[in-house]
Amino acid sequence: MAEPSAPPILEVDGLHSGYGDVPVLKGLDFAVDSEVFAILGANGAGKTTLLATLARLLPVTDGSIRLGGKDVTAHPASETARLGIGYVPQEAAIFPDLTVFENLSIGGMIGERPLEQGLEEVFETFPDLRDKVGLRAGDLSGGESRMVACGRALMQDPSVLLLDEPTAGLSPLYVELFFQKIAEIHSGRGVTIVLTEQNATLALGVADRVMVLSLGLGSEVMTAADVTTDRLKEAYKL
Amino acid sequence: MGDQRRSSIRVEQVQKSYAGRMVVDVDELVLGDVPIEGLLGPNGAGKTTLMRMVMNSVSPDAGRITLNSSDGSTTTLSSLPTHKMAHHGVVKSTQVITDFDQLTILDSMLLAVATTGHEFPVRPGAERSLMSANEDEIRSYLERFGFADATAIAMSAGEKKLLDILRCLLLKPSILLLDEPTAGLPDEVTAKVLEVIRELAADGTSVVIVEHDLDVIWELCDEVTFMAEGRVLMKDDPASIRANATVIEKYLGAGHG
Amino acid sequence: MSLDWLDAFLVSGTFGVVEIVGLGLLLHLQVGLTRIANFGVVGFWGLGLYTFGVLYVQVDWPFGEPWQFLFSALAASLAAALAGLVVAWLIADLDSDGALVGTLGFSAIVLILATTQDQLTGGALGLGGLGFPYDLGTTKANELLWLALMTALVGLILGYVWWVHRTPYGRLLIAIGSNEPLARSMGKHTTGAKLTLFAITCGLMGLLGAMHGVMVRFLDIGSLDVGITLAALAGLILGGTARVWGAVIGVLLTVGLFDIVIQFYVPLPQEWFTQAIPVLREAVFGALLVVVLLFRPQGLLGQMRRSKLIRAMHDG
Amino acid sequence: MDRPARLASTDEPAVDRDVAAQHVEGPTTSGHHNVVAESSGRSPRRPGRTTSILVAAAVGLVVLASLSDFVAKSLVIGATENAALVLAALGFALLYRLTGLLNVAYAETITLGGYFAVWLSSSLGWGFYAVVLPAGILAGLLSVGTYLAIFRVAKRRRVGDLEMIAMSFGLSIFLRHGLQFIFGYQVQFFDIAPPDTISVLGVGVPSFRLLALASVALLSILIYQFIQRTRYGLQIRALASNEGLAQASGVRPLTVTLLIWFVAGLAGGLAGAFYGVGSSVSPLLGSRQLLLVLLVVLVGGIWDLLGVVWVGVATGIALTAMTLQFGDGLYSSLVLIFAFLAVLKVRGRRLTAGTKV
Repeated sequence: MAEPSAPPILEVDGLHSGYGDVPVLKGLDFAVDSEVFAILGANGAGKTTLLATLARLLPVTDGSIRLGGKDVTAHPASETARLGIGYVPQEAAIFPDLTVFENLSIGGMIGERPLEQGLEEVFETFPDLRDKVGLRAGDLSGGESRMVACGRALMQDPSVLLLDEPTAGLSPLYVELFFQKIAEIHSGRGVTIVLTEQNATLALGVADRVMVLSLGLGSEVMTAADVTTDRLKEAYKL
Repeated sequence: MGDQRRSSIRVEQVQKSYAGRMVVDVDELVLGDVPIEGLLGPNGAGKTTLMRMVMNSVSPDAGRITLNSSDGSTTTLSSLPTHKMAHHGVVKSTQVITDFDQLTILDSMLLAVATTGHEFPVRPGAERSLMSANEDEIRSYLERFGFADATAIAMSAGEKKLLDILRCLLLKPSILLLDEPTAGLPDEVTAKVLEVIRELAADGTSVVIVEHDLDVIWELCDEVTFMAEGRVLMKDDPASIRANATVIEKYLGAGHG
Repeated sequence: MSLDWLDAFLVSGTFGVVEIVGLGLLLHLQVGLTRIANFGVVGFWGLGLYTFGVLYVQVDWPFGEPWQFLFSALAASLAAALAGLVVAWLIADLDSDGALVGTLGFSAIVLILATTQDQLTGGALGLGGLGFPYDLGTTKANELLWLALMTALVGLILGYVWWVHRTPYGRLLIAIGSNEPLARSMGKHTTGAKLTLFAITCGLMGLLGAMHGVMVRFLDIGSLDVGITLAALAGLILGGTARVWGAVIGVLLTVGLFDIVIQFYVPLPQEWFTQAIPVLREAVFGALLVVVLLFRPQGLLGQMRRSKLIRAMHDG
Repeated sequence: MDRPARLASTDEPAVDRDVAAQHVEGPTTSGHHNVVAESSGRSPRRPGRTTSILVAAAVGLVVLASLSDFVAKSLVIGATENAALVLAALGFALLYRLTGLLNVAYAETITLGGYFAVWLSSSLGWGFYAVVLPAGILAGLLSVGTYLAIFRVAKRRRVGDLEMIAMSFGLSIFLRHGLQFIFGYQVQFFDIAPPDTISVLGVGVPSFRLLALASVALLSILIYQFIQRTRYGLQIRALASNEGLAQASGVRPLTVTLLIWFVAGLAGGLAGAFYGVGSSVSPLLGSRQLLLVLLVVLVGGIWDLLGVVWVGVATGIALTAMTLQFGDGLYSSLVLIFAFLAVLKVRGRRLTAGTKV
């Protein structure tokens, strides 16, 4: 945990956002420190909207987003990426027409770190990618393309990694592998991780704290250890 | 539940896959045999794809979707062009909030009630007869939904959504498919919409509703079909669905039963 | 009757303005209401012009005027209507880019056919022998009457457009223009409506072309260049694509200003008229399109005014 | 060609993510098989395969050419006379792919490329090959200028698709007639020595046409390589493929967009210079070619950038073959327009669905 005086790594205040004039997020407040922070919620709760807004791809209609104390509410996505936000959307997370190497290179274009070093680190985390660099990313399997998407974000050397449903649609073995990798990325590199997940059990296995979203409003943030089935059922309206 | 015969949609052995992934795999499902039926399921359950296949905007890889009308006739839906769906009484609200940006609220409503004959390029007096034939109904809906000025163009997301539902009602559906009818609406408007849906169902229309606000599902539906991973897992009354261990597991993940 | 006071060029200039107003009005139905990008107006107009001219001159008609004119003009309109139907079918499912290429391609086809089929059309040399279906004694009188007839025809087109705005058919066209999938989901046969619209409006464009042929009495492939399309489009967009009077006001301010006011009332060196003025005219129209769309895309008259229309219809 | 798929589609409200995010696994027990299937099931397409097929086809054509005079003539004349078409289409396609704008004013970029070359050549007294590149660069800068002055402003003001096309149409005509003021009404010719004729496959070709063909081929390859191999080319493709994801990866859209307009203008300008040296430079130089460029891009773009190149080459050869056959170039254009329109009707980009019903 950071020192008491240091600002949280990511801080969200009264966040409102949506598509056009359709409001989706209706006032969210939370702060994330160096941890794995999971956002839970059923279909349509606004999880994807929240991450896209944090990545600055959707306009903020009200409220603010601060990254390490710096207000990034008005920054475009290309600038927040340079300030250390890595974003892996759930859909369209790779450039399908580009090769795996090119996908990773796109992420490696910002920052001072040499490309080779970044690639080496990505291959350390995802060894499967090493012999697939020449392939067209669109031809990869679901699990592999998810690895490419993650790898591309890691190439940016981010301080915060936003993962939107990182394991949706993957087979159970991949799911396990992915959560293991997520834990590794957090503990090994000190990257703060914010992920959304529909499946509460999976998320609780890796997260330090969780928040349940329902119809654009957030529940109180719960420490993973305190979460009970009843509290979850209530937040999910089940 | 009404005793009169209702129109229903029968889905048999319907399969659809995208890029090798099976998205919908339904053996048999009858939609609309109760007044209000809810379609529920977590992400990726295939609800939207199923609805689109019913409307024939997505074609299934295999299987049959048929409409059993209340008058006893049967129609294969997958051979109908989109614009003929409404002629057979199958109407669906739009999932994305959208509207005609040049048409006023009244225009939109008149468009819904106009029949093909009215829209022939040369027919004098069509507008007048169209208006006088439908004036009462249009006025009552306008009042009920709180549209103060029918000659304005719908502006806010809420207005557009309301108007969309209004258009669906004016098309006099025998089966109405609603995709998130209350998303983005203020509470008091939601209440009005639900009230109208109930009335419509009581009058003999079958309503099938996909909704993310589970409170609405529990409160409104006579029966709920629960889908996950493209399959229909169960069809039961809301209370049983709500208490079912599989449903909880699918929503929260294994271990939270 | 002596018409010596009247400048012959003023009559033909006014005829041109009235003609472009007619084309602009028809384009308004296509672009303004239904939002189908027709960049090949000259193709439909030109097909009408050439069909009329070729039939009128090359066919040995067994009957005299005005039947010779009426039959040829009817055939020209039908040919243009049929072409409109085919082009509309071609682009019905395509987006604006497809519509651009389809209509542009069609106008190129008309130009190529007019050039290559020279035993019929006279090709690059042109074809004479067209004339008025009546004779009042002097050319000037004949032209003046033809101008009056053209004005009456364009008046009828204006009336038709005005009427379309006030019918369920017009509402359907507007609905297609602003959200075709939604209209389709409401049980509207949108493709059918688009085909009908194109057949009617393109047929009328062909009729205007036939009228033009009588006035100029000569087929010239130079008239098949982009000028007609540009003039109709620039006028319509300046006036306002969504309004009935948009084409009228816009064309008067563009073509009217250039072809009548400047040509007649501004003292310019004579040698400018052959080269500089036509070039300047096109350049200004082009620039006008850019400036108007950038700063006032709805045109001088502004947005479509359904609310007032509706109120007038139903409260009164 | 698809418009860049917008990430987290800004213009669509929050929708159920059912379609793409499908959970497809069967019962848990089959999980292991799925992993195996995922990693080895699909064999990815080999990029080299298409190229080798095309090379084989080219070799076959050359063999055929040595046997048939007609084929030889079609190939040689088609390739040399319509080489610039490929260059023009490549630039246009690049712009279309990234910005989604069907820029009618591209015709005038081509024309201006021709005029810049004539102007530089006559005012500086340089030879044609010395002025080609500067002329292309000037055309590229002009292209960037029109983006900054007009299309960027229009995009920010949310001008609609149809209006965008009408604007580029207006700009095209403004430039075309503006050119007539600046450069006069006369057709201009390059001052080049009467060419020697070289025999290729038994067909006599003026030497400068062969040089032009070589230069166009080289430039097309260079531009293609720039897009495929360089860092900026990568950013261009990333932005074209998925604008949102590219931005979230740190790609700065303005820089890259300017680059695209420049490269597209460069290609157009070069094409114009080569068109010009092949015949003459006139205000209608570009607009005469525009329809063909549009059709090649729209039809070739159904596949990808390489598709544009191949459709361009094939169009050039088909045009010549038919001209030789019919004895009139206009008929071949007619046949081509019909053929392309038919392809568009069948495979063209559909109307964007404003509503998912």
